[in-house]
Parts: sequence; structure tokens; C-alpha cells
Amino acid sequence: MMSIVEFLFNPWVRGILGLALIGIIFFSAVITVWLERKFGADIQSRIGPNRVGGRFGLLQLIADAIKLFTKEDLIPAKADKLLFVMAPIVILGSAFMMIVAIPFGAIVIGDNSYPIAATEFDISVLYLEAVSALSVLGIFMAAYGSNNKYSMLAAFRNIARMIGYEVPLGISIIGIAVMVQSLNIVEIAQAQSPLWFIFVQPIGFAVFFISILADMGRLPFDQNEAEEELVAGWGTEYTGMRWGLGLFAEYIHMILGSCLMVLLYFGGWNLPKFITDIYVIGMFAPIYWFIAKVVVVVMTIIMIRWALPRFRIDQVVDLGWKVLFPLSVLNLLWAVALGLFFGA
Amino acid sequence: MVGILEFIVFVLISILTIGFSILVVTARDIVRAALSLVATLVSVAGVYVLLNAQFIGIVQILVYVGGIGVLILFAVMLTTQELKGDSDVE
Amino acid sequence: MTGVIDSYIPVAIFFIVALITPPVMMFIVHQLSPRSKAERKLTTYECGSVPIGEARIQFNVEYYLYAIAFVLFDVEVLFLYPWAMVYINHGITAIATVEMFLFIVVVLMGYLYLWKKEALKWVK
Amino acid sequence: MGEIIENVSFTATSAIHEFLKKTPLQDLINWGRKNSLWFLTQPMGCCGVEMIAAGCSHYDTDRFGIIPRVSPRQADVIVISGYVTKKYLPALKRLWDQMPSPKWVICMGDCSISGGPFYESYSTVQNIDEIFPIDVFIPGCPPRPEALIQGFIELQKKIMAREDKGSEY
Repeated sequence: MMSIVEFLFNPWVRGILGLALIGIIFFSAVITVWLERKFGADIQSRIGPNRVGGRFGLLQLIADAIKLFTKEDLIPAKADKLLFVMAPIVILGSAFMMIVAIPFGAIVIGDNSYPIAATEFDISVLYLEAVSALSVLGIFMAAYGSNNKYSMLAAFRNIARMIGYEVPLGISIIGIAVMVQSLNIVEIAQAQSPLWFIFVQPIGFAVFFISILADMGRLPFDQNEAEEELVAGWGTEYTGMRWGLGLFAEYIHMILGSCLMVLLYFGGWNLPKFITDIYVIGMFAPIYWFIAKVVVVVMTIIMIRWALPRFRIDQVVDLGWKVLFPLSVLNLLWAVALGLFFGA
Repeated sequence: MVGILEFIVFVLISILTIGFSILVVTARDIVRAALSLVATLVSVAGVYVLLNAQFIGIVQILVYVGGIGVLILFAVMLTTQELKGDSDVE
Repeated sequence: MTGVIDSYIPVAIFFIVALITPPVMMFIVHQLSPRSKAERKLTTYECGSVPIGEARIQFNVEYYLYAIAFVLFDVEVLFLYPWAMVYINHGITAIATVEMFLFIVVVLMGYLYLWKKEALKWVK
Repeated sequence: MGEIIENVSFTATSAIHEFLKKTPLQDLINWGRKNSLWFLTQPMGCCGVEMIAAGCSHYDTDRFGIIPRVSPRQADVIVISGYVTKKYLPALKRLWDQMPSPKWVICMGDCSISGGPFYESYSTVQNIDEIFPIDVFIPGCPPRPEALIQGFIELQKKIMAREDKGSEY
């Protein structure tokens, strides 16, 4: 028994098995796009896709994928071809590199819990923050590569927004780190076994939630893809699957951001011991619990998208620098006080 | 065995770093040069991780991609020199 | 190899996969999709008009001010990470807390200065 | 202005793509294409308002997988929704040219079909069908959104039956 566990925790085996996570995340991105269209339709009192794949339009995304795969792939004549081709790789690569460090629930056997993650290391939260910043570079490459005015404006807005929200995001993460005294995301998730951090640090959660919405580029922070002003943002010149890859990367970012939110503030996969002690069901119960929470967060984000109007770019930057930054520092002081009270 | 693997990874990262840093000075497009510089700095992060300094490695990515890289790109986009893509040259 | 680097092996594997996946996908697309020889298809989109001038233009200096402010605060935030790991249970709790409090106050002074100088204002 | 409008028909050149056309696999591809006809938000006249209405909540073309896209690079269908003035034709032609293959045209409203009230006017273009390979004509002045949706369904049927013109462009 132990040898199997040891074999599975060999980094090589873990890395290669972890590639399955990419498939799962791709699949869940497809489901999220479908959910976005169906749930968004519900919010706008429409019906949404219902012609292919039964009443709920389950095959709609398959049809879209087939179409995108057989659509012509254009590279504009004035484009910088290398950057144009590399940009989706960087955007998707940033999403892939985030998948590595995020644990998607855990299998609990007795007192031991084995997180389902491709890898674990001591500073995974910092790593996630660093790697997710790479996608900004990808968007800049896409915009500069396609040599389109709308794309350039989109890229500059995107960078201006990202740098306004990275600092509050970082400080709100420190607010958690000072309480757990660890940057390992597994330890952070396990530390909130009795009490979720959202109840301990409500201000920190508000800052984190808004910052991660802005980081993911979801409405009301999608100034870089404002259809009314900037056509399709960085993707204006991208056709077919090349654009589809970028779109998928954005949805993967959204799912992973939701996972991060659940892990940092909503208690991760922790369940009371009497549930995990049930013979087989209990072993896998934490995974279902984790997925359920992620689905709730994703649906909240989708609901926010369809319910709120878009901010102007100057309002966005002001919100980041002048409201969220002081609030995050305030939350840090509160977290330090709590950490001193309980930790020492 | 393991030492050899580490050596191979180190050589690969070094080649990447040197290659990108050569691109920095040879690229005709100033933005391509800036992006190659960012790529160079990211590959240096790989060396740090290989040296067991994982915190420094991650900080390298965070600061040099998120911060300095963006700063350089903005500075490049501020220059009065007429920007021309390599696609015109090739 | 020691234990620390071991946990980065999956990162390397994912990195390689991330590099390989999009080109493979684009190769499949290239085989399946129609291809046409049309110069007019490759013109730059600008709502149907002929684009005037280059898209790669000079940008406003305000972006640069934000970038400088971002680099400053980003690096300062990074100093907080190691401190958050060690300030409790290492026998330095009191002094570490006070010093970090002073550090944050200094950073906030700079922040207020930026605000006062209107460096954080989008359009002056 | 001053741009010469050519009626160029582009042909596909990929060998595998040509081979697929002879196999039943093309049915699967056509199924995917017909169920995700994204149209270009490009309203021109009063028909354009009906086109926008067809995409909104009450008529909801999303049921058929038909959603509006703003960039021609991601659009499959262009709806000529209104009178085509001689001044606007170059822009329209440019938008049509920038769409990636396969792409389809729907001619919506009397003005674009025959000129309508602007029949033989000095400023509008007659005989649009000689400039664009139009698959579906939707008469009406303006046609109701239901008529546009029916036009989309007719286009879907044509795509499934491999009788559409657009796949060649």
C-alpha cells in the first residue's frame, strides 16, 4: 500500500499523471463556456442554446469547436508573424503553468490527506501569482504582433489594469500568509479546517475578490475586450482556433482563479472527520466538496458579468490604486494583529 | 544519473539564456529586443531554481516579468524613434 | 538532486507540454481548414476603412508613471513575504512586528506623496 | 473611395480539406459549422435594427448557436442589412474580404435585394448578388426578426445539403 503511494508521489510519475489535469481543466473550461451561455441566457430571460444536444444545448460547444478547428487561419500581412504566433502559446502557457501548483481537492485516507496536485512546493501561492502575470506579456505580444490599433489600446489598458491590481492582490495574500505562516497552498487550505478565512478577514476577501476579477479580466473589468470600443481587444486580428486558444486560456484562468479563491478563503476541501471516515464515499468526498464550491464561485463570477455594466478605465485604475490598496494595507494590519494573538 | 540530468537542464537553460540575450542585441525591432530581455530574465529564474534558491527564482519572475518587463515595454513605447516591425525587414 | 528541485520536475514537464500543445493544435487546424490565396483577406481590420498610419504609436507618459509606481510597490510587497514566514515563533516577534510596522508606514508615506502629486490620476 | 471592387472567388487549396469534401466526415464538419453561425454585427439600414433585435432576448438567436461577433475575423456570416450606398460598398467589401473562409452572406430586406425604395437611385448599388455570393434572400421592408431567423435556418439547411455558395470563399 505504502509503495503505491510512494510511487505516485515520485515527481516524474506525478508530473506525467498530472498532465491529465490539463485535460480535465480543458473539459471544465468547455463546460464553463457552456454555463456562461446558458446561465447568462437565464439571467437575461433568454433561453440560450437549445438546438443541438437536447434541451440544454449540451453539444453546442462541440459544434463551436468543430467550426473553429475547420476555420481558416489568417496571419495579417502587416503582422509581426513571430510575435503573432507566439502570443497564444504564452497566454496558454501561463494557464498551464498555473495548473501545476493548484491542488484540486484531496483524497483523505484515515488521518492522511493526499492533495490532488501535480506538484507541491513551499511558495506555491507566490508562484501562482508570478506565473499568472505572464499572460499580460502574452496579450501585449498578441497586440503588438497583430499591429492593430484596437489591439494596442487593449494591451495598454490591460497592463495598466493589471499593475493596479497586482499590488492589492499580493498584500491580501500576505494577509493570509501571516496567519498561516506558510506560502504552501496545501497548508493554507488545511489551516482553515475549523474556520474559513472569509469570516476572519472579510476586508481581505473583498480586496482579493475584486483584484482577482480584474486579474482575470472579467466584467466589470474587461476594458481590454470592451466590444463597444475595442472590437475584440487583443483578439481582433485572430481567427479560428488561434483565437479559440486565447479564449480557452482566459476561461482556464477564470476557473483557476476560482480554485485559488476557494483554497484561500472558502476552506479548500476540508470536511469534518466523521464524513471523511465513511468507507469509500468519505475518501472522495473532499473532491466533490471542493468542486461544488468552485462551481458556486464560477457561477457568481458569471452572474456578476451579466449583471454589472463595465467601468471606465480611469475608474478601474482609481479603484485599484486609491481604494483597494489602502484597504489591503488595513487588512494586513488586522491580519498581523490576529496572527500575533493566535499564533504566538 | 541524477547529476547528469541536472547538468543537462543547466546546459539547456544556459543555451536559452545566452540565445535570448544575443537576440536582445541583434533584434532590429526594439519591442522584440525588450521581449527577449524579459525571456532572458525568466530563464535566469530557472538557474536560481536549479541552485535551490526557489524564492529568489519566483521573485525574479514576479519582479522582472510583472514589473521591470512592463516598465521596459512602456519605456520602449514612449520612445520617439519610429518603431518598425521585423516583418517589414524580413 | 535534492528534494526542493524534485518538486519542480512536474513544472518542467508542464512547461514542455505548454510549448508543444499550441503548435500541434495549429498544425491540425492547418490541415483541416481551407486555405486561400487572397491578399485582401490579410489587410488590417479597421471597421472597413483603410488604416491610416501605424498601430505602433507613441503612448501617453501616464502609463509609465503607473509602471514605476507599480515596480516600487511590487518590490516592497515582496519584502513582506519572507517577513510573514518568520515573524512568529522565531524569538523576534516584538521587534519584527514593530520594524515591519515602521516599514509599512514609510511605504504609505510614499504612497500619500504619490497621491498628493497626482501621479495616480489617470488624466491630468 | 477610388477602390476597385473585384468579384474574386477564392478557392481552397489544402489537399486534406479537398479530400474531406468527398467523405462523410464533411457532414460532421458541416454540422459543426451550421450550428455555430456567428454573424458580424454590421447593421446598415433599418433592417440592421431588426438584425440586432433578432440577437436580443425576445428572439434570441443564441438558441441556434448564432451569436453576434464584432470582429470579422471571428464571424461566419455577414448580413447585408439595408441599402448599400456606393460610398459604403468599399467598406462592406473590405469587411467581407477580411472574414476567414468559409463564410456566408445573407441578403436582408428589399433594399439590398432589388433596391427597394431606392430602385435605380443614383447613390445606391443595384444587383448586390453580382458582387457577393449570396446564399439566402430575405424579402420584407424591413423583414421581422422571425424572418431573419428563418433565413438563418434556411442557410443551415443549405450548408447541411452542401448546396451553399459560401464554403468556396
